[in-house]
Amino acid sequence: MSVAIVGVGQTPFSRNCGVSIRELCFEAFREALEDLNLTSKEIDASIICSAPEYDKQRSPAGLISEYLGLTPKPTFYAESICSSSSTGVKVGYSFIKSGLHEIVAVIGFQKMSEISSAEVQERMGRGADTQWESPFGTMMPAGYAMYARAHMQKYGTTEEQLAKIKVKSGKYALLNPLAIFRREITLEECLKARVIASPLKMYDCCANADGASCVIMASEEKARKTTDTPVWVAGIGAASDTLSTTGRSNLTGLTCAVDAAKQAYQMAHLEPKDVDVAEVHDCFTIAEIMAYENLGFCKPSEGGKLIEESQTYIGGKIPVNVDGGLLSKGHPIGATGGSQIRTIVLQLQGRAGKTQVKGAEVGLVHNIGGIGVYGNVTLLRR
Amino acid sequence: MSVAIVGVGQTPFSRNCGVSIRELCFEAFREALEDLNLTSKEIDASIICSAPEYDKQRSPAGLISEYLGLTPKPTFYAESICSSSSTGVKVGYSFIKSGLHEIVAVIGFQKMSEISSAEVQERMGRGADTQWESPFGTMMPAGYAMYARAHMQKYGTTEEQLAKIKVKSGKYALLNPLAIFRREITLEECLKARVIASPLKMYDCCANADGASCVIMASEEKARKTTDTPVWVAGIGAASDTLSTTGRSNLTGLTCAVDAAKQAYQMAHLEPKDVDVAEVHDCFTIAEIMAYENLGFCKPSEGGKLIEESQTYIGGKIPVNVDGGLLSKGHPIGATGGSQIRTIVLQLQGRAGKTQVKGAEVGLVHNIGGIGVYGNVTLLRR
Amino acid sequence: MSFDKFGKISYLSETKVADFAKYLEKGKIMATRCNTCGKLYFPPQADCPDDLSTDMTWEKLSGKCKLLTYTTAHFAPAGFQDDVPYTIALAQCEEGVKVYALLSRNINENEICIGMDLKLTPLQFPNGRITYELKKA
Amino acid sequence: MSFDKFGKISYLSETKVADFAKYLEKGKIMATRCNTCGKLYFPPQADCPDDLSTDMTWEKLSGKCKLLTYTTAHFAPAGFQDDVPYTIALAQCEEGVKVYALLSRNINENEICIGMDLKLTPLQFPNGRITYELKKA
Ligand SMILES: [Zn+2]
Ligand SMILES: [Zn+2]
Repeated sequence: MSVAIVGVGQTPFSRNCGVSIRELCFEAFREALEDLNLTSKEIDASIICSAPEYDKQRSPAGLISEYLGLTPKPTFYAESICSSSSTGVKVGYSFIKSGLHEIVAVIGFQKMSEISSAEVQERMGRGADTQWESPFGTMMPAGYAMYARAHMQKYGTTEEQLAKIKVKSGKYALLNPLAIFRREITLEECLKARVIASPLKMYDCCANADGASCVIMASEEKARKTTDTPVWVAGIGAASDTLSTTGRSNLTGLTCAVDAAKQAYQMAHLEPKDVDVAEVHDCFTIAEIMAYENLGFCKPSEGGKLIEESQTYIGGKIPVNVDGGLLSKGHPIGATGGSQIRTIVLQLQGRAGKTQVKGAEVGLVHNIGGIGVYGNVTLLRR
Repeated sequence: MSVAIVGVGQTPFSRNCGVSIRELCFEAFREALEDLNLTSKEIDASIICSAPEYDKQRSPAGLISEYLGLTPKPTFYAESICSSSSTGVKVGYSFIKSGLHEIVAVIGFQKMSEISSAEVQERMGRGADTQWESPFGTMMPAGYAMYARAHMQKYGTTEEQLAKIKVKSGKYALLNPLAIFRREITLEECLKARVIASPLKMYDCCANADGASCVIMASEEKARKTTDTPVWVAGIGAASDTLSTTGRSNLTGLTCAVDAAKQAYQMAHLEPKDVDVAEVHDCFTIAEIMAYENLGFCKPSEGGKLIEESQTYIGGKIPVNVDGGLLSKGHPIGATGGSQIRTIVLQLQGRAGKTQVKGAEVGLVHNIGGIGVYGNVTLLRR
Repeated sequence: MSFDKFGKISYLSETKVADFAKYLEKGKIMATRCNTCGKLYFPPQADCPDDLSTDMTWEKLSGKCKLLTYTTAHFAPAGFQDDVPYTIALAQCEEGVKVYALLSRNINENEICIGMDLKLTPLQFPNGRITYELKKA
Repeated sequence: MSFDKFGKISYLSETKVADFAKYLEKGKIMATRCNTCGKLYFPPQADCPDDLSTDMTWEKLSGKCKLLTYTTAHFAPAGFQDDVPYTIALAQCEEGVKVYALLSRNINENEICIGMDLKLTPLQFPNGRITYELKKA
């Protein structure tokens, strides 16, 4: 029995949504159910995905499932920080495949605007090992910056190559009405921006955001009754790496992504060259370059060259993040994975508008939690 | 293909464990693997279960899975407050049943001693609807007290009957070396204790605690290779009720438990009378009385009579919480469900010592998150 | 106007139904009604899950209600400790919706009985914050 | 002795390896070694996942290490804002374990290069708190 994604939804990602988390989720849920032959009463279970402590509501699963009219169906909260909603999709897949449920809603959200950026980084810092690493003033940009430094040292990757990731991002974000930043950015602007954590500068980093996403999954039988354009889950991979930086053996790539990709390709009987369009977790520019290598779009060391040669633009070898990616869309932690999946689903359904990759049949989503702690790769097929 | 529980572990539940959360989890994990033909390297995935904000560590899944040596296997964090580890067991079941994984570790923990009891209640209060109910000074005892008041009004349940739940709890806790409170309590002591939230008094309420639990689940094939005494997951049910009190239609029982029980009995092809021993979520005495009714151990209205007649002692109609229950063991939120499952697994394996229910073949675990928000019922079979 | 003046302690400042607080300051306790299916929501909400509609109208509650259940808290979460004892109640409004609020301090604990008539009433704290409470009818 | 004196800001006060802080005050940076399998752990841990043993011995590190990677933070999380810029580093100890710490402020940013020799050294803050840092060898 195959498992399908039948509906996807997303709110605009913004700096200050001005609404409550349940209202935010409702908006994504409503888009996901649009045009489906499905009412909310037919949804068997929901999985609510986010990272805690950015807003005051604890245990939001009950709150949100009530507001969406999903009570008395079971619900719970799933978290793997930035990849929470990909984790939700994996659990949704197994709920359906195991026969426990037939239709599952995976709802991701984050409202980060209630607290300052330094407070957000403090919470993110406490997502590191609070005993041995947080006391040193850890934060997300610093973690990825250490990978960037090692990648530059070992492979000769340049700050210009990093900046070119952001230039691509800006170009496509211009066409994404849901993105926070919808403007093209020049290479020069990127290179002249202030340093956040060397060698990463302002435009090498994604922005905190408010937003929600929703993915509706269904068994093959239910999917066929619900929509004419189901998108099939072809492969799912998930792996972890140590939370501690000291536990890492590889400083120039994310082994959790390598492991997850291997599993997903194997399950789907697909190879990197079969992927027509991909969404990768570009929380920082270096993350996208490592993703190229970790997913097999190029060899290790050649990520910088791949963007240099514009091979990840539409028309290139493998179009990546043609919705603008996290760098321009914004990164509302729990909602991000669902947004990536939505982009690929729309691509495979031929509904991606100006950024449509023609004839896309196979899409990939690469969603990472923390600084390479939780790796998730999902392969979808038309 | 059947899914089994092959190993269970639990730390002592205590007021102040004095160790870090990963060290606490290690202890439960170690007991769970004892006597199994299994190394930690063979575990395919882990699910880390707790409720956030009681300690400073965010995203503990990565931290704990690293400390237990489970990296690079996938891990994530699952939460449904007090029923988090039952939720973990449900996800573990579906991971295995779906074919994604063969052996899964479900680890529940909570360290509540770092903050005061009023701070704990503040966090629990923010597990209610923070917009419309938390601003009124909500807390867990108040929520269950409102059910108690309605139950007393409608069915004539008495404070003496509530107290008798705690008297039973004390009797069995005396025999449980892992319980916080290991002493018998008289009916009089219970009735004379100070009021927390009328009509609930001190001994009607369970205590916050530190503790961890671990459940190792396996596919049928792997289970047979791992242990001679697998315990089978016969039925799993999960349901929700509204987070808001205003959304509730039933004030004398938890409909999420009724719904979850119905699913579990149906899946297992079992009836209430088939259950030989049960663990129910007695976070408050009234909760155990409602559980009797909601699980079908007696008719609605007759919960008070069932304890009055001592039918839930060993030797009675259906022995319930013969490990002392949450009321005497303590309630380290994320660890509680796993502890309940451990008790039933030991019963079905004939390893329950002085509290062994002779010939127990079928056991039930009833684990509730929040004030009747998340209902989980698991049926296990020898 | 934001929602952060509502309640003794506020945990949420932004919501589509922030106007509720504005009405409350003017002495009105408002619910919302879905213009699509006619369902009444209290606490008010901006969205109707039954038909996924967001087309709602504000509607005043009469305030007439009956006590469904209650508890008197003698222990309180951080931030509320100075208020004990206080009585939390759930009441049924004549319009069919339920309300969760504190019982007025003017009601003696021995007067309280399930089924009693109550009046849902706006309440202003000395510090300017606003809420509602359940008074004797 | 508890662990809450460790680091500029402490998020954790209780651990089985709290003695680490006691040793650190005496100028010693200690790892733990599993008596069952011989594996060395730094940061120290009280339990060995490889064999589920809890039988560990404290062992002093020489402090000799080499820089693996680093970053200079010009923006900081709440609580660390007054310290910017600071350089976070990962280094490889000669015993094989890695250490995560700040580079000493005495090292100029333009002197830093991956592979350089460093010395892991205890550091006491003026307020009595303790940590370790990476100095030029
Ligand atoms: Zn409606
Ligand atoms: Zn060892």
